[in-house]
Amino acid sequence: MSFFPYILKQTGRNLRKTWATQVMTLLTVSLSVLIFSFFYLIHTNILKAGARLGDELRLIVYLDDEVVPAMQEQLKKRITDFTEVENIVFISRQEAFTRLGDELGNDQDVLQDMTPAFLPPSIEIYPKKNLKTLTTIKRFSDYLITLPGAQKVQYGQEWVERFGYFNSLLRIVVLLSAGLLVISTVFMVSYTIRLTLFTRHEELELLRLLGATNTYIQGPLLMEGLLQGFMGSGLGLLFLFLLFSWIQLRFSGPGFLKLFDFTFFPPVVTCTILMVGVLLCSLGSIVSIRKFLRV
Amino acid sequence: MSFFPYILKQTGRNLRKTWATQVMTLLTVSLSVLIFSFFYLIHTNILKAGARLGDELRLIVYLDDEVVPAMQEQLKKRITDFTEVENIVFISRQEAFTRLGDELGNDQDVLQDMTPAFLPPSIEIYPKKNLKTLTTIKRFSDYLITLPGAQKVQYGQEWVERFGYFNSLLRIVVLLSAGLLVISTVFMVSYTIRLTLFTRHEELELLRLLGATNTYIQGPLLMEGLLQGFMGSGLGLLFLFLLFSWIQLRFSGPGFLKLFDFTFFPPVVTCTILMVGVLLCSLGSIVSIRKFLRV
Amino acid sequence: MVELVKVSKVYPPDIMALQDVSLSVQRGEMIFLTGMSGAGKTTLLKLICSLETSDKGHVEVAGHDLNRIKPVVLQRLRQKIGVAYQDFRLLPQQSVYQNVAMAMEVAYLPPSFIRKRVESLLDQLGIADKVDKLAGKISRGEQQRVAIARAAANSPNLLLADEPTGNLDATITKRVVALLESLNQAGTTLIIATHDQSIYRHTNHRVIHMEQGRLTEPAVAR
Amino acid sequence: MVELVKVSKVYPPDIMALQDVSLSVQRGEMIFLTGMSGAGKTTLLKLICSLETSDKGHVEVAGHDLNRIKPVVLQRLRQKIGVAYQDFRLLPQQSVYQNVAMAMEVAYLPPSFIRKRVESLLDQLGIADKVDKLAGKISRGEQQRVAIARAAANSPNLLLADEPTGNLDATITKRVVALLESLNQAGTTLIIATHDQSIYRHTNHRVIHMEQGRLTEPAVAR
Ligand SMILES: Nc1ncnc2c1ncn2[C@@H]1O[C@H](COP(=O)(O)OP(=O)(O)OP(=O)(O)O)[C@@H](O)[C@H]1O
Ligand SMILES: Nc1ncnc2c1ncn2[C@@H]1O[C@H](COP(=O)(O)OP(=O)(O)OP(=O)(O)O)[C@@H](O)[C@H]1O
Ligand SMILES: [Mg+2]
Ligand SMILES: [Mg+2]
Repeated sequence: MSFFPYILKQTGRNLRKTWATQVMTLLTVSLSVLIFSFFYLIHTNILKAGARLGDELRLIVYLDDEVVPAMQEQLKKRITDFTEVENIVFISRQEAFTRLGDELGNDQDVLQDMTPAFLPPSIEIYPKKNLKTLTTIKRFSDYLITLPGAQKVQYGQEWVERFGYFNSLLRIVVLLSAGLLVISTVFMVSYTIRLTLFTRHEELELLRLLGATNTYIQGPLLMEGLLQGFMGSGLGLLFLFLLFSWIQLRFSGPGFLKLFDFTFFPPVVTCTILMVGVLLCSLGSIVSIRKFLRV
Repeated sequence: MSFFPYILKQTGRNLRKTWATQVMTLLTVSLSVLIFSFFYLIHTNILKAGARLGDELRLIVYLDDEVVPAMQEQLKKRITDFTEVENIVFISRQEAFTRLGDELGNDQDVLQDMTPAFLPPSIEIYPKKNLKTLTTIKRFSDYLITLPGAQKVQYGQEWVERFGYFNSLLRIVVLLSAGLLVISTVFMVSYTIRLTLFTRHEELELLRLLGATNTYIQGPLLMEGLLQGFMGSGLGLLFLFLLFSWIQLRFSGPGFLKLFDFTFFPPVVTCTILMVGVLLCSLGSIVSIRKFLRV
Repeated sequence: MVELVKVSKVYPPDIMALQDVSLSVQRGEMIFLTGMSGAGKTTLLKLICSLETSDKGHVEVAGHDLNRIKPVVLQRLRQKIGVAYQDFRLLPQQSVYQNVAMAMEVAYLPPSFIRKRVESLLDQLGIADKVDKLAGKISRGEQQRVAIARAAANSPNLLLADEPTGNLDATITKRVVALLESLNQAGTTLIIATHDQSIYRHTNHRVIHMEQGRLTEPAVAR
Repeated sequence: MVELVKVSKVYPPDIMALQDVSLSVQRGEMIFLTGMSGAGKTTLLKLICSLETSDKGHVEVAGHDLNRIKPVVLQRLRQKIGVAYQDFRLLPQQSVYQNVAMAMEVAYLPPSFIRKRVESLLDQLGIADKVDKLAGKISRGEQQRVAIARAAANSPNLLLADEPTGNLDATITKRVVALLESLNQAGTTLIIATHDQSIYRHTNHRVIHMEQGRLTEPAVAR
């Protein structure tokens, strides 16, 4: 009889014989995958949200005097000397005044007796997306104050700082927990597989004594590892998707969606996670099996 | 010979005989405790940080006209009719003007030609700490606009909203992951204990056949569970403390500490976690043991 | 000491291991149980030490009805029934000493007494030099003697030995029989299931023969 | 078939299980290995099927030096050596059929052939009715026969039987001996370690006696 049907038959038999342990292992694997991918999902979404929030960041340089168009080019050059920026807008006294009027809305009448003169002209600078960390923004602001005629640089320091700290704290949390969880996943999977093998120690030993070839012994175990990895990861991802859908359904207030365009993994990432799960389990099997193959 | 020394002797012997499994169990327990307490620590610290940030929240009601002291009492009453507040401050035109001057700093000269008249008077309201959720703040703001003479209510809507969403998202993450982790902890601990007992199935069965009393069989196992729980939780908490110290050392910039007074659990909580760990493990042992005690 | 009245035992789904077995063993008796492989000898012994329960009939040991015995009483009773199982049931990861001592430790006997007793037993069975070896790392015949030593350790009132000499040569078989005889002299009731004709051929003890779950010779007193 | 030249085996730390054992077994021979419990019979058989390795000396089986054999060759060789272990080494959670069939499945024999072979063997040993029972749920003597059936299943060139009748009564012992004899007639080389005088007392095959790790009778051809 040929080799392949034997492997399949043997695998099927093993799965049936030890289904309780199999289910346990499956649950462990899927739980681990679920936990890990859950954090990974959160992490990617936070990165995206951070990018969005950063879009609205601008630095305002208040100036002594109106900038004449000739000067504008020179200032632009000096600014871009420091770093590439997304956009630079010059605001004159008049523009600032109009804007204040718009902001005051119904209160516009308080501006009635005013001339635009009391508001300083300014430059609004929208930095590039790569300029995200607090320190770089601070350094940029320190640089901007040295521009000729610059009075003051403002960028919502307090809130940006707060958000930045918050964001980086969150990232630390996510990364640390992901690290913890990868460790525990690998640990648990290899532990479980080792224990499974331990309970089947006698069978493997006997097969060895009966002169079974390595492929005969390893084949079914590897198949099992593959199946475990595939089904475990699949289940984990399925659970994650259900959890994700639930979160979306439960917390998709308009404000929430505005801030967080909470999305699932793209198919490529899903497949990668699946493959990694399969690989980890197979690897775990192989490593553990090797111990029993000293003929 | 009396009963107690036997139990201790037996426990010591078991621990020595099966030290590999014991170490595995210990690591599993401590990893679970570590993961859980890690999230719990983050969670408590975020709650605290949220409370701090909320401290600085204020609502500003811009008014048509200066409030005469007689009116102040009435307005205060109307405000506190809606909800208790921490503090209410009345800002006159003059005060607002002075403040703007302070804020402009070196640019003060732009105010030279101005009279305080162009700035509206306002009421600043510092809400109580329990008024934290966005919806309540919004409702409060909607109420404030109905005050006589109120022109506009402002409370840094955009940022407060953002921070609120962010905060609640984070809380969901922490809660969900804590949930996931409690499940996996309980699952893993009971699974590990069951497997440990499974490998010692023969011994327990034999003791039963030799007529050992229940206490003789259960005693050492219970002791083991207790020790495992104690040492596992202890180790987990120790790791957490090391991790915590590392984070504090690594990320304790002044801005960070300002926002997050990142603190460890108070001793009571530490003890509680330890106790719960011990309890869980003992319970796991007992439940699993019971299966082997059908005489 | 042992009373069986019309006892039947069915292993699910359909294996009639014992059929209407009635047997009475007096205190201090020594009887041999023989019969083909699969006749039901082990099953009979398992009923007596309540490792299995009967489906029909009455099993009484030392005055206790085993179908209605309380757990605590059963534990006490078992401490005074020594069993040398056919598959030994040793703990391979523990030392020979530990395996034998176990039977006495569950009765909370003092360690010094246990030490002496174990050494004397192992000596009588010729495996004194194996006392500190792991039970899984000695020869099969040596394991069998450890199993016998454990059964005899706690000076039981009733000793059940299931094929106690299957892995032993003639010389050691004689030592084992001598040990069992001496226990019997000291008052222990013995039931020995065996295939080894050499140990029961010339005996003046009662020999009971089983066939397909039934006793074929009437159980006469010696 | 089997060549041992001055073979010694020490179990750590200090147990001299075999000392300078030299033995030559011709193809088609049937020899009995006797000796006290602990003499080293099992150890000798373990060396031959390379379950243990010798510390000194030369072990050759079917032309292969076992100290220098490649894993792949050893696997092939093992498929053609049947061993009935003293402790059976059955898988209690699998059926009797599965236990016996295993020995042939590892050689990728066709299922229909396996079925026939298993049934014929179990029938010869009188346990045809236990074919679908779990190996852990039959009597000890039945288990022993399953172990023998598995050893004989793949029509081995060399069959090692370690105490094959320890749990069997006289009648069934005869059937087992008959089976072994018939295998020998068909060309299988047999080495049988046993305490049971009844199976070697009147034989005209070679009988080898061991004592404390040494062969005491010179190994003469029959
Ligand atoms: N746990 C079990 N489950 C099902 N059937 C069993 C079990 N144990 C034994 N049997 C069957 O019950 C019958 C009697 O078995 P028992 O072990 O009592 O025989 P025995 O006389 O001790 O035989 P041996 O001399 O081979 O040990 C046999 O047919 C056996 O297959
Ligand atoms: N795995 C082992 N580790 C250490 N010592 C062992 C091991 N197996 C056997 N021995 C020792 O080696 C010696 C020979 O053992 P072996 O099993 O070969 O004896 P045997 O002739 O088969 O005895 P029996 O008839 O009791 O089966 C004995 O003293 C035994 O205690
Ligand atoms: Mg039996
Ligand atoms: Mg042996």
